[in-house]
Amino acid sequence: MMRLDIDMALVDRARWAASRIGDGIQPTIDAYTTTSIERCVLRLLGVNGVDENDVPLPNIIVDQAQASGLLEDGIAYWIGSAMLHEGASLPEVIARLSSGKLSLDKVRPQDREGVEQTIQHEANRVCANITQLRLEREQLITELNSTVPPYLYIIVATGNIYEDVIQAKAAAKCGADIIAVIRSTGQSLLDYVPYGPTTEGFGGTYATQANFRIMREALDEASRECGRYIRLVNYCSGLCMPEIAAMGALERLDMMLNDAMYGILFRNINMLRTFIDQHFSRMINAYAGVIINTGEDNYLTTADAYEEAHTVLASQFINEALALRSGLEAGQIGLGHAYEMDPDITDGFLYELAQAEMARIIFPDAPLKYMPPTKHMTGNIFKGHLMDAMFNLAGVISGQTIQLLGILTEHVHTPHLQDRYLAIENAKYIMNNARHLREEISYKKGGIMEKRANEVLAKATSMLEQVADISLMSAIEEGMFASIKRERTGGRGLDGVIRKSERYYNPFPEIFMKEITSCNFSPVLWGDEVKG
Amino acid sequence: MMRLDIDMALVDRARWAASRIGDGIQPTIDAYTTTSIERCVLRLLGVNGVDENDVPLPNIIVDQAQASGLLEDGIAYWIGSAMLHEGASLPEVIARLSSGKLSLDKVRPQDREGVEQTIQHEANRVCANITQLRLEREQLITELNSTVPPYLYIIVATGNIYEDVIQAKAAAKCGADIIAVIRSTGQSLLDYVPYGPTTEGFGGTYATQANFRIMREALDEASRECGRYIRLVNYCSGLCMPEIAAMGALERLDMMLNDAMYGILFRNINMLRTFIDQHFSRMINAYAGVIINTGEDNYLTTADAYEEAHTVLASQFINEALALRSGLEAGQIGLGHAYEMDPDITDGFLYELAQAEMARIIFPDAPLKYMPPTKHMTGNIFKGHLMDAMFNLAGVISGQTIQLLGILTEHVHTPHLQDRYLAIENAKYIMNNARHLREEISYKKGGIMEKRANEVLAKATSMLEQVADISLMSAIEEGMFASIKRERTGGRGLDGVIRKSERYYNPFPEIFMKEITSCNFSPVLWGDEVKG
Amino acid sequence: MDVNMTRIRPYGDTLDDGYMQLSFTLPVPLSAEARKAAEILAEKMGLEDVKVVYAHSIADSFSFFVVYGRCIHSVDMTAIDIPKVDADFMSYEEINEFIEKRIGRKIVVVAACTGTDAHTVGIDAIINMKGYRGEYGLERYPWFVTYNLGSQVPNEDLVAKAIQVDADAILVSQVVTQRNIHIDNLTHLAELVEAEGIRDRVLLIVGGPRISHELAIELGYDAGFGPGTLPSHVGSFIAQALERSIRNRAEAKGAYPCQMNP
Amino acid sequence: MDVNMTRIRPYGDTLDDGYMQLSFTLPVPLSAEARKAAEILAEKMGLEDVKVVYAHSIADSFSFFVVYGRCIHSVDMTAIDIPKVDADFMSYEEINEFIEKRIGRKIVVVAACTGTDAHTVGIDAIINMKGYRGEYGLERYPWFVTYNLGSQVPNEDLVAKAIQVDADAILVSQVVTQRNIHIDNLTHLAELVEAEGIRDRVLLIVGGPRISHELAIELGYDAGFGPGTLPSHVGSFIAQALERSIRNRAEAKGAYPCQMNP
Ligand code: B12
Ligand code: B12
Ligand SMILES: Cc1ncc(COP(=O)(O)O)c(C=O)c1O
Ligand SMILES: Cc1ncc(COP(=O)(O)O)c(C=O)c1O
Repeated sequence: MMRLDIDMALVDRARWAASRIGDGIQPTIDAYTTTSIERCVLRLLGVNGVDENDVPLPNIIVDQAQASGLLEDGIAYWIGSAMLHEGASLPEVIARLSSGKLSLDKVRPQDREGVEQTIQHEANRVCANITQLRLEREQLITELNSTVPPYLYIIVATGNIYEDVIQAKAAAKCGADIIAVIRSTGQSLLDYVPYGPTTEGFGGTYATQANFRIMREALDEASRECGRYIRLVNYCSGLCMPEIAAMGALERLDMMLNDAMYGILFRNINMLRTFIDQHFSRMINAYAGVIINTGEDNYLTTADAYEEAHTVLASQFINEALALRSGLEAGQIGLGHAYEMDPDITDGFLYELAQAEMARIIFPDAPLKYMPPTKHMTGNIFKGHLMDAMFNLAGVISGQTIQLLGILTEHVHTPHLQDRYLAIENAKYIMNNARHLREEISYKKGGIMEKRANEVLAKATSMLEQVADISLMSAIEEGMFASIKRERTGGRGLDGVIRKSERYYNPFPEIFMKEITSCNFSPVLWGDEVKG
Repeated sequence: MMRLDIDMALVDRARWAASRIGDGIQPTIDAYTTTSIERCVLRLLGVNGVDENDVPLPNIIVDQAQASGLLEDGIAYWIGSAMLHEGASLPEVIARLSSGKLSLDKVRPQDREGVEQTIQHEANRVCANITQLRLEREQLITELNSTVPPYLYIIVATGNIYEDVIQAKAAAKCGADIIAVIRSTGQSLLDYVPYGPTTEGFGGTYATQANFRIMREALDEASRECGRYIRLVNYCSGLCMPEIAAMGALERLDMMLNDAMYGILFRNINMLRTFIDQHFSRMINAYAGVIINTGEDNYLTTADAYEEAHTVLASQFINEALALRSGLEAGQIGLGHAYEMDPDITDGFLYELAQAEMARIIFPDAPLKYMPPTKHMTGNIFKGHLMDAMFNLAGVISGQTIQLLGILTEHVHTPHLQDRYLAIENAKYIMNNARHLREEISYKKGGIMEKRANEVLAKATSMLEQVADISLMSAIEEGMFASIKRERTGGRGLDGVIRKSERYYNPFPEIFMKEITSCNFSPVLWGDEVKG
Repeated sequence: MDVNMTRIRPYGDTLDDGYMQLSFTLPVPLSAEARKAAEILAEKMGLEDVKVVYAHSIADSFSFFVVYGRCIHSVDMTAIDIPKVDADFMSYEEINEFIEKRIGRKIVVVAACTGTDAHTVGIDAIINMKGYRGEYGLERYPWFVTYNLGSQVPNEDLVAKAIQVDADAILVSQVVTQRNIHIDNLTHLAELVEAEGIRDRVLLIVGGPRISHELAIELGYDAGFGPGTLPSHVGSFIAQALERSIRNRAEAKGAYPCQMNP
Repeated sequence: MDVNMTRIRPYGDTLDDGYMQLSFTLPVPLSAEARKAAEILAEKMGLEDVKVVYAHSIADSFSFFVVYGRCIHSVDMTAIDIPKVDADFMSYEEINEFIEKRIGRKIVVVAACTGTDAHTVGIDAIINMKGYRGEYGLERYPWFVTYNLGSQVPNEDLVAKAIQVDADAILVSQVVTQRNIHIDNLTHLAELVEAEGIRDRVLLIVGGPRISHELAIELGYDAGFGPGTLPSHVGSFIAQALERSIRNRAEAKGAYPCQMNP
């Protein structure tokens, strides 16, 4: 029996419109590459490190290649050529490029077939590595995971990776299932990924491969101590989406904040750049068995959650359509939504619950990620704690998968140790005390909630159909999302978008998509309990 | 449609058993009077004040009468005789008795009919007074009341009536609908009522007529300022039940804690004394349009709320049966229950909600009084605040009438000003945010809640049938309530129980019951909103 | 209630009882000694009758405490003298009328959230059409011309814009306050304005959840606005302050006519 | 984490940052001055970087505040030396065996909630059959004989009962602590026991939610038990303390044989 009577014909229409939106943008995505994708290819092939000015080697090599007009062929093509040309192994070529002994513009372009053969081999090795890590995760999950959803997701944000480790382990011991290391302010606008362990982030900690590794190790330790697999999350977002996806794949991150439009709308990153980058980054996530978390909550930090609820739903449909096109399984698409209505709305809890139930019904296999109240949190930590409790109640009643815990000091500071403890205590108390309420209640036919859900659905559907008609990029130009207008040629990062040449070569999409679309890929994302 | 499918045949059986219990005890009640009833008669007739040793005049006169063996005839008979004998007015006789110029044992017993005529007249005047106050309340309610239930009930307990006034007014301004002045520890065991305004209570403030008046005046003022009729509650309990009922009637209190068995079980007051006193005190409450609050929550402060839930229900049935026998309308019988389960029970919220819904269904017209978590409150004020929120949610979902607000510092101290503000904020937020959830949801047939409710009902029914078979007093002797055994001749106050003589006279029961049972008595207890 | 304003103390349930609630975490495992440490700490802060009412171990190496006690300190309210925004609050209509009649031209304001701060909701609430809590933003006022530059704007750009459009007021929003970044950023902005030599021509106004007028004055601003500010509050201040400064400048002109015609 | 035990400070999210949370009410109407007063008060308590993050008017004449700040005080944990209940905790079986083997006779205890206190749940948890948190109460122990007198028992009655049954231990519970009534009542009980000349024959034990062993010792008791006490804790202490005192008395006898046969 359906918990809320949702108009499924409308759902089909909305999904169809989203699919048309995806089809509309896909040819454009396929026609281009970006500097960040090419840097990512380098990273996957083993390029790492920084020069004496702390400039990452992938940037140095790709910038040179771009300056020499080589990038349209794909960096892989030129690396392959260099290997053949120099008769050297990949590590050797990388070493020579890194030390400046070799420059790609000095390399003679080689026969495409030969290049493919050479690089393919290397790419397969890297991919086998990633598969190995995925299997490692799956084994740990099968071995350890024993809690039931909603999974408790908690953030750490000290700016110092070593302090973060202390906070993260403490949170795990208190009962957190998922740890997100919040990223330093402004990193999304950097067109490179910082290097090495960092201790001086601002409002968050830099996303670096070393930091990923340090935290993953700490959480593996915590997982064993707690007898629960503790998941690690970071931000696969901003100008370096693909590279961060690669870093995550190589360091066994479990989830990634990764939204198709967030960068465009909220960080003023060029739309072309974003659409191209998100596609490739999502292929990596798909292949690595990573769950993505989309960022629909962001709409509600500026817009009113009651009035603009349909934009969240519309964005969920678009994120789903694009994610499927990158090979993500339904179970990997952690669509976002948020509990952000003004707490003083009469029956506000009913509207929130309606929205949450609706998302659950429309995206039955998605590990929905539910974001807590933030905007209406004030310095009244006591009322804030109650708002978080009602959010937790809505989460357990509507059967959310990932519950990002609200923190009573949301208005005040990034969470202190005790704030996190109280947040976890809150969630555990509420979710245990009302554990099976979901199975116990049903909603009134034609009641407040059903009406509300169908209204939101109808609005989202007509919005999606409009977007499909004029194309996604035009819709964004017209300010149809979050009332924010972005020009096609505006925003940061357009200079990193390059039209592919005929001989463009990148070995990874093929490998990723082959494995993904073959039946034997279906990553173990949670333990058995989720189904139960 | 019934919200929970409760076995109504069992409900009928339980109610029938409770009625048999009432019938069993009633002849005993009718055969006796008590010193406190006679003191109450004196108070109603206008005797007030204390002697130089602070001994209240009603006590002095009744003690003398008892010593002289006059009490079996009823103090009214002797007062009447004195009036006739002395040829004096009631005030004169009182003045002479008070000043010691007249002693009742010196009075010659007069013809019963003459006495009746004389006293009847005076009694009618007093009763007209009380009726007047009742109408005054009804008018204020009609004029002012505009909130909807659950009504927010808050306690003040400074020990000083003047501080209490500050706290009570502040609470009213924050949104409280009902103010209870908690009584000083140990007052229930005093066999007299203290006199005058008091400032030195302990864990609460003495219940005196002056204190009643001071607080009622303050709340009338607050009512006007807030545009809401603010109700006043005190304790009609302990060795002076009838007198306090009279004081409340004369000072326009709106509610009274008044339980048929509380004194026996929890204060070790003699059972005969208690049953007799509760009956007369309830007649006064009925006539004054006062809502009584029974004390079933007390069972759960010592017993486990999950295991002993049926004892609460059983007691509710008994309190109802006895209350109806005193002329209380269903709408005046504020049966108590409580949210006292261990917060760490899985699905505890479902069990609490089942209990609350069950009470609502079984006693559809009772203004149920719902007591908050107390026993499992710890010094963790943050978790405590959440427990209170879940209690508030259960209250609004199950449609309780009177919600005694939980306080986050329950484990720590009697409420501070800010604790009360936070408690009211908590209730207002939850109840507004989930205002119509009650109408929106229904419960699973044969689900956890329905099963639980019917189990509790079945246990209560069989308990009541057992009690009815052996009689209430024997059941108490056998420890069937709260696992506490009390002997028929044990406990305090048996020395104040007197078998009535043939010529026993008390004008009030007849007046009260006549008016009550006539159709035109149906006090306005709430505004129109309650029905809605 | 007979409150002595020179010795205000916290109120629990009786005047001057001093009751307050504390919560904090100590980086030590929970033990009787840790509890005692919590008690001693509260005593050092000037609490009497300290009750550690809750103690809970967090992850074995931290201990969380909830504490109640009576504070022995008091505050002399009569000695508190803090600067207040110098304006009579007017309504939308009144503000427009005031500007029309007393200034006679449109007021130009530039606004931004500067530095690394990307929290635009606050400044948007003041500036944008849509406004806040049912009130229109300044953009909607016929007698205001507004430029809202958005988020993460360099202070330099904001000042340049102000010069370019000859702004009467610069409005800056600062929400992130970690490690006092807002203080640094606001100081930097004030210095820039000074360096550009436009300080006497513009009103310098700051707002944000942790901003007080007192802080703004300390930092050399003309006004500071905290949580709950409405567009009309800001509009009233700008109109009145501008009128005052125009008047002052005119008077100054009158006083030194020779300077005007050298 | 490199914690300096001689200078423990509160922990927010970095070692020694000193962060703590306060809430309190001032008996003044809400105003900018009242906010400032809250800030000053927190500063007087030794907080730096004080943030008044929430201020709310209660009934026009009170103001409620939530405050965060960094505490400058620290505590020397190495200097804390508080008395601890001197016993190795044993299980039900171990306690019974201990008494059987080392004392060889049943231990007699009398218990009550004395004075005006009517909160029996705590003492019942320790004494009654049913026990607490899955543990039996002392009544259930074959090697204990218990008398639980219930609530609101006059101290005199408790002591009289102890003498009458020749008790080895007196257990008193105190829950209500308003105006320190428990201190008065416990002092009174200790004096009575002294006056009756049985102090050296009985263990005097107190418990309750606000009782610490430290406080108990100060008041002249042998032990104090706080929240979360289990019957076996108390049983262990009584058995071991009694065994010690019997041994001491025996040794004392041995040491002064002449005194025994004067
Ligand atoms: C919405 C929000 C966001 C949105 C912002 C969207 C947007 N376009 O603004 C998003 C999701 C992008 C975001 C991101 C981040 N945020 Co943020 N965010 C919030 C949140 C939830 C609400 C802020 C808000 O909109 N308030 C509502 C407005 C109306 O209130 P206001 O700003 O106080 O404005 C009023 C007054 O102050 C005044 N006012 C404000 N400005 C001005 C200016 C003038 C001239 C005048 C006159 C008046 C005025 O008038 C307004 C109306 O009354 C707060 C938490 C909270 N509940 O407060 C955290 C919060 C502000 N964020 C925080 C942080 C740390 C971040 C991040 C750095 C986290 C990260 N590492 O990724 C990022 C990066 C952002 C950045 N670079 O600055 C912290 C700041 C901690 C601190 N004190 O330093 C907070 C407190 C959350 C937390 N507890 O960690 N955030
Ligand atoms: C249940 C209860 C009642 C019940 C008591 C029933 C009963 N038969 O005991 C009733 C409803 C009757 C009641 C009444 C009152 N109560 Co009351 N009550 C409570 C409540 C909710 C729980 C107490 C409890 O049972 N705790 C559970 C037990 C197991 O814990 P415990 O007592 O700490 O015991 C453990 C340890 O301390 C230790 N221990 C305890 N005693 C002993 C003794 C020995 C020898 C040993 C070794 C160990 C030991 O072992 C136990 C197990 O671990 C508390 C609030 C709260 N949540 O704490 C208020 C509370 C204690 N009550 C309070 C008050 C003020 C009253 C009244 C005075 C109110 C009034 N004016 O009417 C009355 C009068 C009672 C009186 N004369 O004493 C206040 C006390 C404030 C203070 N600190 O002074 C409290 C804190 C509530 C409040 N915030 O106002 N109460
Ligand atoms: C999808 C996504 N990416 C990134 C971020 C973080 O912001 P920034 O762009 O500052 O890293 C968010 C914020 O919530 C997000 O939702
Ligand atoms: C019916 C009833 N009377 C009285 C009281 C108060 O206790 P006391 O007997 O100490 O006045 C209660 C306590 O909750 C109660 O429920």
